[in-house]
Amino acid sequence: MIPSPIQLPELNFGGILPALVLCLAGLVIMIAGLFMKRYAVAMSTAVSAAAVLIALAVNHPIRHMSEAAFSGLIALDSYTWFFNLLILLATGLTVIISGRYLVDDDLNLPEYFVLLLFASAGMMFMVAGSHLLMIFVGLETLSISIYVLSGILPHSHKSKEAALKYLILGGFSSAVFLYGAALLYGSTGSGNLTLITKALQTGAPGLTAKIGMALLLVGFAFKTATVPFHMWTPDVYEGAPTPLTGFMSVGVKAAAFAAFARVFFEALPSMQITWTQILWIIAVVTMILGNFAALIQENIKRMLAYSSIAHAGYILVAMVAGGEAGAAGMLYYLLAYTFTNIGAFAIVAIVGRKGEANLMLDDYRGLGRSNPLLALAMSLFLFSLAGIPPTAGFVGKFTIFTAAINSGYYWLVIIGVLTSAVSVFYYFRVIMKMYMEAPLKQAESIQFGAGMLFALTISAAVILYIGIFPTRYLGFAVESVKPLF
Amino acid sequence: MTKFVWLIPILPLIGFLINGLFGKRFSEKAIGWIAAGAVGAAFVLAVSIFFEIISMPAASRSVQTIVYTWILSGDLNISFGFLVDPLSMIMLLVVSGVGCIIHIYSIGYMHGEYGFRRYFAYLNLFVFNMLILVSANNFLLMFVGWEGVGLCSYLLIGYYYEKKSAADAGKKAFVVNRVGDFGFLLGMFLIYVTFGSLNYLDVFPAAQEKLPYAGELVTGITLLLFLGATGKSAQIPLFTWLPDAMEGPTPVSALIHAATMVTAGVYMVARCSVLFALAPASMTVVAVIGGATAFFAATIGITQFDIKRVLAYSTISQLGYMFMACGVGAFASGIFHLMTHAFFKALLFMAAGSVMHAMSGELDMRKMGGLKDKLPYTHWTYLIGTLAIAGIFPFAGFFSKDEILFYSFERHVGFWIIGATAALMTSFYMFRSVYMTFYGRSRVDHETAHHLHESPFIMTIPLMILAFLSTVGGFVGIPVFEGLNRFDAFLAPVFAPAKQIIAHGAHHGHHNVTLELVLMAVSLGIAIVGLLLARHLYIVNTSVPDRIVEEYRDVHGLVYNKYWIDELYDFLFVNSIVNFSRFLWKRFDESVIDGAVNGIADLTRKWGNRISKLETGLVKDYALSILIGMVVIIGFLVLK
Amino acid sequence: MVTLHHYLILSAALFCLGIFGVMFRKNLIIILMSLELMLNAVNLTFIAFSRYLGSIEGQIFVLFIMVVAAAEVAVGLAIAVAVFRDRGSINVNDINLMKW
Amino acid sequence: MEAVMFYTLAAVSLISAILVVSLRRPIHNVLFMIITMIGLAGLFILLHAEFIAMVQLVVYAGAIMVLFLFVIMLLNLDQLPLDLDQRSSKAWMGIGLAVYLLIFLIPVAMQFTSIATKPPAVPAQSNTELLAEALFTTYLLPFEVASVLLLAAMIGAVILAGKKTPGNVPEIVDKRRTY
Amino acid sequence: MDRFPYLTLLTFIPLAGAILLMLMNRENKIAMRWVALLFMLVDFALSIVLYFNFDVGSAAMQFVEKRVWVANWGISYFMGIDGISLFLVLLTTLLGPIVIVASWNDIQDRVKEFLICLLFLQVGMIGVFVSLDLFLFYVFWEIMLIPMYLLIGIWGNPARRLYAAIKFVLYTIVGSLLMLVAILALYIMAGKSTGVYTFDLLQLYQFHVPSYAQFWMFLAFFLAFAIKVPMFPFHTWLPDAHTEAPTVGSVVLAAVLLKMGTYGFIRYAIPLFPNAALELTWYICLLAVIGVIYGAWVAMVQLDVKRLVAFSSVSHLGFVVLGMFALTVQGVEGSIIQMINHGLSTGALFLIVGMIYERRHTRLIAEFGGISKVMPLFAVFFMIFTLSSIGLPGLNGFIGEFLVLVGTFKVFPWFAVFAASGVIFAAVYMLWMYQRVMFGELTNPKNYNLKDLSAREVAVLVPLLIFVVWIGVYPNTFLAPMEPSVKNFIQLVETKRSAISNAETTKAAEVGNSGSLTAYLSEIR
Repeated sequence: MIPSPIQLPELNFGGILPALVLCLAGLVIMIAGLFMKRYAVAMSTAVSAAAVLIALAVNHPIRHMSEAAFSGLIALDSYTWFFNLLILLATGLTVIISGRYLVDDDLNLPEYFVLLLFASAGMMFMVAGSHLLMIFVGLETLSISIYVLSGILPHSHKSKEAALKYLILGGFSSAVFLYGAALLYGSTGSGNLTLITKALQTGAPGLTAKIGMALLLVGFAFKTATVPFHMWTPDVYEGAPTPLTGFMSVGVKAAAFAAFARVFFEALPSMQITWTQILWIIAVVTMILGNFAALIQENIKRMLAYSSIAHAGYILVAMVAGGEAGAAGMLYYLLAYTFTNIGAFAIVAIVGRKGEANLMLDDYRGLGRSNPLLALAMSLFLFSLAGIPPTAGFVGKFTIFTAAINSGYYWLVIIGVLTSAVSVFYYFRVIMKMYMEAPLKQAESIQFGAGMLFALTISAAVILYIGIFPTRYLGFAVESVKPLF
Repeated sequence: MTKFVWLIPILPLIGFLINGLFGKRFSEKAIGWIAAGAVGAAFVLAVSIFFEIISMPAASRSVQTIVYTWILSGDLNISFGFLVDPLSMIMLLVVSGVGCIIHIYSIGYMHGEYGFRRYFAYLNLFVFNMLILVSANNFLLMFVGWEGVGLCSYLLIGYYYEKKSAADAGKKAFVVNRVGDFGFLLGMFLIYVTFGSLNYLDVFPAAQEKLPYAGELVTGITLLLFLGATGKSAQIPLFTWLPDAMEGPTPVSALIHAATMVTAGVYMVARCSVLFALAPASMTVVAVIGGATAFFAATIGITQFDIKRVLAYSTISQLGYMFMACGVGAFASGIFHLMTHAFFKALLFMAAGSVMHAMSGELDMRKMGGLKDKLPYTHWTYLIGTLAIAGIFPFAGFFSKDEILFYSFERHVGFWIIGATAALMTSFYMFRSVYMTFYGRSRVDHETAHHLHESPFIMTIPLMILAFLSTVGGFVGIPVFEGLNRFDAFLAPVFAPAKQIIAHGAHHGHHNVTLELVLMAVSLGIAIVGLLLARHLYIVNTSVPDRIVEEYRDVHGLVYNKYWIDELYDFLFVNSIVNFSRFLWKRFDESVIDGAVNGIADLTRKWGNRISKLETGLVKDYALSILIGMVVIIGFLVLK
Repeated sequence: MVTLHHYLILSAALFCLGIFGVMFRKNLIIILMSLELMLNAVNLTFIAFSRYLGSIEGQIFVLFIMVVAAAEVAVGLAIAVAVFRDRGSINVNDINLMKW
Repeated sequence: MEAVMFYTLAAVSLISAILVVSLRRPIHNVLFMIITMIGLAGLFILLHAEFIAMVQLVVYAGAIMVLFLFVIMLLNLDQLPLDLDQRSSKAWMGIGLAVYLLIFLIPVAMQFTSIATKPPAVPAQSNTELLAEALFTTYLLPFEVASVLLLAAMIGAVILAGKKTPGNVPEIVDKRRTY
Repeated sequence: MDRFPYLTLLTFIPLAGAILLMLMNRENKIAMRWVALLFMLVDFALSIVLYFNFDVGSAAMQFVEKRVWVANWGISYFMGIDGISLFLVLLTTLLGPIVIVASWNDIQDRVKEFLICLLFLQVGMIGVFVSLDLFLFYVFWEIMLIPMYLLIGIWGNPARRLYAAIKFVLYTIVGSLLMLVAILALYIMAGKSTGVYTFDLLQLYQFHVPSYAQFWMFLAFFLAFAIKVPMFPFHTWLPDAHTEAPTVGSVVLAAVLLKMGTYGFIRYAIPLFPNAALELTWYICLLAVIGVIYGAWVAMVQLDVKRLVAFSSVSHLGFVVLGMFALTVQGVEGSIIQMINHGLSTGALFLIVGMIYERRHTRLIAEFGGISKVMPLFAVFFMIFTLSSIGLPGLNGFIGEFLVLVGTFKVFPWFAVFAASGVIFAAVYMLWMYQRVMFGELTNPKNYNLKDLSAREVAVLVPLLIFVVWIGVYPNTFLAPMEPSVKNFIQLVETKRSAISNAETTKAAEVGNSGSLTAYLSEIR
């Protein structure tokens, strides 16, 4: 018999243009990289940066779209737009920082950028995905690239080790994730979020669906590095090249949270009570554990790793709070956190210098004298992380706690503020090192390129600006979470 | 004229400011005369106002002048104002007059001292505060003066601040006074809460209807106020500071610790006569305390050898007299004695100062004797002073003291006995000091002996003036014969209400002339006995005192060491509080509270350490933790 | 009569065996294999469901899982090689430079 | 008939899976892994997923496992000492948990005894066609993205395995000071 | 809002200065000092202008500026002052130039950062006093923390500065974070019940929090403020912070930062949660009284002048809190006056200690003795400020203490009695310290040739001296403007309290025991 001709569904490439641009740029770099030896990194930096700019441009129209493209596999809406924006900003900054970083360490690795771009493309598919399959594929694209990237430093044992650990655990968790997807698929008959919602609307959700949900939750919790699925974080963050660590701590987290929120708010509202209970506990444990463990860290990358775990905890508070307020809080927090943390890691990269030689807190002694500018910027980022006004970090925490109290989670908030009081200790400890302690070795002023300076300035400026005039960006956040409800 | 009363205190203040701010480049003379002039001017003004007052009808001899509203908060309205009435008038005269004289004396006495300017600045400041104290029209302003004089006495006692004893004495004076002020303050609060005002003219007239006779409230108020008085006037239990206060320059002792400041308490009690009259219990307390102080101070006075300390204790005991007078309701007599005492005690102190001056700072009477020829003026003036204080007719002390004794007899014979005994001792130890200092054979060592010299006129003339006053001062208030007692009559309008309340409260016998005459004779006799006794022991056979001391070693020791009151207080209050505070600081503040705080911090860090030790670096453990989390969640869902 | 739950139980068992492997072995290669085993278990679940739901979606899932599995294995083995070069061992318990 | 097939295949794959995780020599593990795969492929066929079964054989049993073998040979890991983690209490704990997980998952499976015991009729179209159609219409996008994924993996493999790291191992410093 | 934006300028002029300084060359110390001084002076001048345009008669907020800030949450940029905050603002601006001059020679290291910190601190402090929006308030409240932390940590004395700095920060931040929770809770609660979500203080005044909720919220606020004040059990950060901080650090800390807490009580804690406040009044007053005596006693046995003054602060602020919670006109006015007094005299004392520290580099009392021989002028100033701090009548301290005590006596006689005993101990420890430092023989050879005060130092002290005397002699200048606001404040508290407790007739039982206040207040009016 003659097979009936396949007719393609109408494909809205406009919606995935940002991702496409990045992939394309990736290919260009890959090919060009083969022929270029000397300026490969510079070239790749330039191309990637350009790609990011273009992607930002083509991302804009998505804000006002509201459709399920590619036969309902991805959703093009303001939510997608917001996270694309976030991811692109993170990628852009990371690209700039990485360029300098690779040059300093004279690593001639155009592939680094290729993978970086692929990773962020993957993220975009992940956040846009409105089908478990799509989310999974995006997730894996992202993960595979990151596994490789974290192991990319040729001369570093730690880098390899990081890659190894990340890969094993990542594989483990994605297996779990898939099992959850399977169960959910089994109990609802589809992997499409909207269909899942429909299927679950009728009657109480069955055990299978719940278990499926739980396993998905584990999968996401792993990617967002929340306790007890966080164990990989400090090691991988420490081992991976610093700019990438920054990228992981914001980009991957953001993407994971985006998908997390989309799946749970959009597809599983019928089980909200259940997963709220679980997340409540996870949030508490995460906030406490992250902050406490960060207290005693001597390696700044590890410290920031634990702090990022803690921050994941705060974002979970937002998810627990739920509702538009909570989701919006999460988005705003992620926005603030992106700039803050990338900035912080940029400085870690600068101070780390060749071969990441200076990662200990004691290497920051006397920075206030030798490099006042760096110290100032670092303090700003740390204040933002600690949530001290008038920085974006403060507004972020403020939104989240407001949302939580609005939903009546007083204890969660109290634990939150107390743990962030703890966090003040270790953030201020760095400031103490920078300004109040004499340097151990001869402190020379560190040279860092215009690119770094640019990245730092941008981050700092944004932190202050959206910290003092948050209205507009809160507006964005609120507007962007509309599609979820 | 009365509306310029505010100038009286202000003039010394101006003097203080001039000397204090610009005095650096002035000569000693200039400084001295500016200071003295300021006070003198005040005195002149006071006198002129006095004449204006007495020209008024007796009823309306109370003029209030309000300069400005000082504190205005809610219903609390306290003005910076003055009240001129017979009582404050007398105080003004005494303070400014005696003050002026002592200023002049000081010019000579302090000649060449380090910090001459500082001295006069303080002295002016003191006079300012004292005048404020006596002329204020409300309790709070009086309190200002009250604390002010306390401050000045602190500063002047500690004038030789490099001497530790002096500095200590100053602090002691201030702190003990503060204890008294604490009572005064609380008394004020009670008054304010009851009357809604602190102004005399609002409080006293309203007292009778606002406060029930012998009620708890009024008793409380008066006792608290009296606590303040005991502090300022060195009565039991707060008298310990006055003897130490002798560390200050002698004129200071004369002015502050004899003539004026220490009498502030008496003034205050007299001022509140109405309130006290309403609280018989308090009256009794005042009388008893006064009598007791008079007695005990006298006993101590007997044993002392430091001439100034003898005078100090006599001051305390005289103050006791005054309080006893107030306590038995003879406020006028109290004030009368206050005035006369101001004269002769200032005189005595300054004479003693002159002796000191001559003896190049020597104070121990055992190292004196036979000075009468070397220091004629000093000798005579001192002798007059002694006669006055001993109460020999016709010197000032005689009248005032006998009036007090008479009234106390009327109140209760016990008071009279105490008073009389005290009088005996007073005349004894005063003459003892006279004999030991001026008579008998000289016990002066040589080098002091050969530049032994009479003081300059600038010092002796003030002595003479005061001697004159203590001679004739008594005649303004001749008791016994009604009408002759001008002083009483002048003060009558002030104390009338109190008198009437007392009369109305306890029955009060009519004025018994014969009794009074008898008592006079008796006390005169007592005084003479004291004189003779002293003469016998310190001129005729001088060995006796030592033998007595031998006999009653322990008794003498007890008395000589002022009954170990100081040591007792140190043990009871000072040390215990200091030790307890140290305990609080080290054990509580640093161990308990800070311990808790740091403990929490350490605990947090410890847990941080523990938690991060979970991060073993073994990938399998990480997988395990994921598994645990997973199983727990699923178990939770399945088993729920 | 074989029904869905037989397959599910089987896949669950396989999945747990995979976990067993991850927990019980120290050899990186074998741990990777165990991961593969877990993925296969998932595949079985998907296929079974797609059969009993009569929807093709499950099989699509499986296809992609296989792709991903392949990719992961490739990268994983590459890492294994690299690590072996570094340390001369692929015993995951030897690989704990970073801890605490 | 079907039951027989099922139980045999299930037994085969299960037993060989057990051997995979418990045997000591990597070579054996790989071989038994392959057998597991084959068993699963059989089950897939039982479930009318012929195409998947084929892919399972070709990709998994073929390519991937060969890759494993290749690496094992390359690093000649075959003479490794026994790498069972018996001595670690944590390992046993993990196993216990795995068992618990199984115990928890069984009731989940049991949910489906009641519903859908009877599978729907096998559709007329061949499994492969359906799959192909779905893959090229509905699931086009992930299909494309998968290519990116594979590309990334490829590059990664090249970078990681390809680049030689110098022999001199920088000594490992662990600066640690309690504040 | 078309009026001249006094408060905005007042608040942000120092910020402008800081920014200008950032652009300056760090080598050029003198110039930077002059710039900082200039900006501080301008700020002070502006505040004087403000004072003269202040309408004494009215209880309303004045110089109000209100603009929408974060519309989404009803956060507004809302500033205004009344009689209560007026003088605190003036005090702050007065101290601005003084600290700059005081630190002229003291600080030589990293002058640029130092001045910037001071200016930032100024911004934060003024901001706290003038903001009428809870969010804005909180922002300023937290901002202050950082410059102070740096001041202590960088320029403090090497021994324990790090410890002191972090202790200061953590102590404060724990309190203020819990306060944040309470603020949010209040915001949500008010929003839910009224439908208007706002942080506008004046609107929240109108909202009646149910008393069960009040209790917890008040506790949170109380903790934050009590730590800042600091009240008795929460005071241990103070001695460390004071002792380790550089001179001007302690000056600002004592003079202004501590007032944040007490001001917070008046402006926020009490009026927002009157019922809870009045239920707890007794306990709080107890703590205050304990603080008064405890501070005095512990101060008495200190060996380090600065520590002594620090503990004396604990004692003085006990008075402030006591008067405030007495909720009588005299009490509240007294406590406000006392805040200013404490700012002036304790600030001055820290300056004085600093001056002698500059000369001798020690603060141990034992090291000194007989100083007044070599430094007579210094002795005079020291004496005057000592006296003002022990509340000698005629100087500022007395007015404050007297009013507080009178005000308290009406409500809690016994507390007043015990607090009054603190007056005695104040005399003891201050005079004892003065005596040990200034009097006695000049034994320690290091002290033989100390320089007396320089013109600069006199210039630093004289302004404070003027106010010390002024308040003492003519307090009405300060009492009159605050009277309406204070009355208004008490009115508000009382009416609101009764309104709520009436509304909650069921809860009448619990609220009853604090109902007796009505009697006291009626007695006052």
